[in-house]
Amino acid sequence: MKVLSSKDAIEMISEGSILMIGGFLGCGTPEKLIDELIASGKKSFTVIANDTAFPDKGIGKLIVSKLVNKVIASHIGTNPETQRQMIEGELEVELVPQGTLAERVRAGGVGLGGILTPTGVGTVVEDGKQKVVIADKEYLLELPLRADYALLKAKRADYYGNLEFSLTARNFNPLMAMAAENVIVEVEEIVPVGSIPPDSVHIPGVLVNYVVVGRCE
Amino acid sequence: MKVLSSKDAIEMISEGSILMIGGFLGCGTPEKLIDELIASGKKSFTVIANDTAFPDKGIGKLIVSKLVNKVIASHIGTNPETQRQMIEGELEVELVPQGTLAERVRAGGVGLGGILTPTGVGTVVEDGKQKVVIADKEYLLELPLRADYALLKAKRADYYGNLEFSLTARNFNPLMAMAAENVIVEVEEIVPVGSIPPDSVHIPGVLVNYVVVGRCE
Amino acid sequence: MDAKELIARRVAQELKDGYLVNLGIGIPTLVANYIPAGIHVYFQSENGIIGMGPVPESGMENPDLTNAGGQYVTALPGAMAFDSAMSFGIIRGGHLDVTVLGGLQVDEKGKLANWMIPGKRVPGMGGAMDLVTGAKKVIVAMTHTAKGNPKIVKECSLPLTSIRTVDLIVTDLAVIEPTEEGLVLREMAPGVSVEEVLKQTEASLIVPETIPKMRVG
Amino acid sequence: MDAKELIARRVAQELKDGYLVNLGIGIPTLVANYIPAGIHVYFQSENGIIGMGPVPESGMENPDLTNAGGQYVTALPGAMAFDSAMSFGIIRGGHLDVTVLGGLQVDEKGKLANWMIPGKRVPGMGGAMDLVTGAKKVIVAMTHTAKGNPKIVKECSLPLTSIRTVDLIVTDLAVIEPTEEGLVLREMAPGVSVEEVLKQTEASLIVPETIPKMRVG
Repeated sequence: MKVLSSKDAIEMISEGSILMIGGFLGCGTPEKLIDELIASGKKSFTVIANDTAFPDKGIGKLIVSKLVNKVIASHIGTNPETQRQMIEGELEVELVPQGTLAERVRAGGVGLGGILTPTGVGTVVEDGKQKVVIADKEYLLELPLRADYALLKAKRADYYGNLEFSLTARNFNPLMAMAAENVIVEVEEIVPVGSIPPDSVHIPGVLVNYVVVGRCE
Repeated sequence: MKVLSSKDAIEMISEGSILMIGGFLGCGTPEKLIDELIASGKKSFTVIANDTAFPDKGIGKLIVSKLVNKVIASHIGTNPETQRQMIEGELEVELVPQGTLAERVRAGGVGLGGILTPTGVGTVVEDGKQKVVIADKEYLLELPLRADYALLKAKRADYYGNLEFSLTARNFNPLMAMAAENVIVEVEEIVPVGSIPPDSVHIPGVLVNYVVVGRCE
Repeated sequence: MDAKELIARRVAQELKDGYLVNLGIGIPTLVANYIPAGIHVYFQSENGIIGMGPVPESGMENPDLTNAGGQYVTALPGAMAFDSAMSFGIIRGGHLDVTVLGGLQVDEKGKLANWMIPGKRVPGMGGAMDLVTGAKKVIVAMTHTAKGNPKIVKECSLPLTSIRTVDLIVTDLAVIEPTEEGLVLREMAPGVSVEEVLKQTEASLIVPETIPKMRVG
Repeated sequence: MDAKELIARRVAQELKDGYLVNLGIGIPTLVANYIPAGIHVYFQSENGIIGMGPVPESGMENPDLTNAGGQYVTALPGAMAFDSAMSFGIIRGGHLDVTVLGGLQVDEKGKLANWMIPGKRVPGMGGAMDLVTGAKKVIVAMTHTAKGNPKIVKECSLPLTSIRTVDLIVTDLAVIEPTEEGLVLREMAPGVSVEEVLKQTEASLIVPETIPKMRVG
């Protein structure tokens, strides 16, 4: 794990990469990294996230700034700009049921080739997907998702990069920490090793590549 | 959640049921429930667990007492009695790679119809299993596991049944808490609601049916 | 009593002590205000918490603690936070006792459409498909008609949320239960006649000889 | 230096700063004693911990803290505990830098058999199949022969652990690397001749012109 400024962290990211971004309607989204990404002027990203938040918050700001070519999310209803760009053909949107999205990200992180779920069977979600019948019940085969970079938000990290999340700001963050080639985490503070008890660490530091301090830089 | 004596908890269990039992070589296994089950004289169980521990510890005692007809586990090497019964044809043993066992129990708990894994491809583990090819790579389709009862060990529960596990005694326990019809948990103490902070609860009390206090009854 | 309160009060009668409940946005959210006395239910919010409490007083908001609508909430003593895979593991694994959702249409077979209006409103399914597919009991809480048009129809013209038959439909006019034989008119709102319900319903209804008044606690 | 120490010392040279490492039972366990100076590696034990420390002093054992062999261990500052799905998610998801395992046989294609001897010893595969299939680098640490019989063979007669080619074989006689062209003799133990290695090896070996001495730190 290496501690970086948000500027240096965003510096590493190539245009057009696939980004996983943590957060649920902005709660648990790394706002400082988002702002830095917008400031960088890089674009053409694919974003995998639960939602596109609001026009003035979290991932919503990336959409408004037109940095995103494609979104894979479960919900875009709180951001009219996402809908507008989608309807105008400026933005490709793949809608995925939220539980399936969580399992697909998890599958990408834990090395599964796919998972079988009944969610989406008999709906538009099944279009183009393989179906598997087990004990007379139909399931959709859903494939793993992985990203080039995960941009995450945690409450705090220790000097090893061990992460602790807080309340509903946890959401997709720990899942994404396992599913990206490069994991960049914005934290509120860095604490000495041993400060977070072993049973309270949510993601081990060995999975974290870079930590950016979001509040007191 | 209801607090019971170990005797009343074991009373509920029918002979021949499928039991998931937490623990890794005895660490994180509910010893009091195991002893009570042996005392009950009930038998013909199917046991799903990581291993069969040692002859004088944890699940090993159930094997020695000949209460088990079938074991689904990743490892039986530390218990010579398991091997003896298997070779003599007294005990059926299904060996499952440990990571696959964890995913199968998890799948049973979270409603997946199955998962695809490369583990076991090209080995004896693939016998009788469906293979799925995705992007030219072969995977085994592994099916979920569920049980009638989960016999688990946690460090402590609050009055709602919220569970907190400790260190490596966690292992399969939280996964099994989601994959059984009836969840019976042996804890060292019961603490007031609110004593375990929201981010430290590992399994919510609403998934726990019965709690048995293992130390100070 | 206005239509929304009537619906919410009636739905609340379906909740039992110890239930784990997920309330959708809109009318379903109001159900929390009418929990019958002496009953303790646990509210899950799919963004990652069980034990969600009411909106905090001004100045007491925690940016890491929001509901599935992105609003600040509180956590009650005994609450538990978790990631999105665990949250939907609870939902999809059959651990959620009741989900209450709004509806755009329900058809004669009890199938629900509630997540999009093609060409008009495509917010994404969020967790709706997982909730309807995975919960033990699905209750649809909605007004009986929209702009004078029936929402209980012969066949859904809008995209389905799931092929799973919902368990109960509660509207401002009636309580309707989907059964093998068809939709059964179970209860009538105060002051509403069978004729009026039939007139406002496109689907065929099975009308028993006696139909009690809606139980609103 | 005895054979086991030699092997362990040589394997330790493969470890780099920041690596996440899993050591199997037997010779691999010894590797922890010879980590090169100035290098910090993290040890994972598949029963659910990263940051495992040495065996505790007598009287300091914690029943909730054991290694994958069931022995009491300690946790270093910055350690993290997790459940079995997370533990194998780390292993199977490609997050483990190195796994060091014992071997019964390795064949000319670099495939490993290390988990059972049919009709004789059937301990179960435990985590071995997951480790060999999922780790970034697989090192087999074993004596070159067993009771005078070569363990590096033309084709494994024992059941395979995985179809994945291992990355390095370290024995008391040599370091051998499986490549596309075959097994390459990379290093020789002190005082061992090429002739002796060839004699003790059933598989064909590719013998480069110069073969350095084994690096043992």
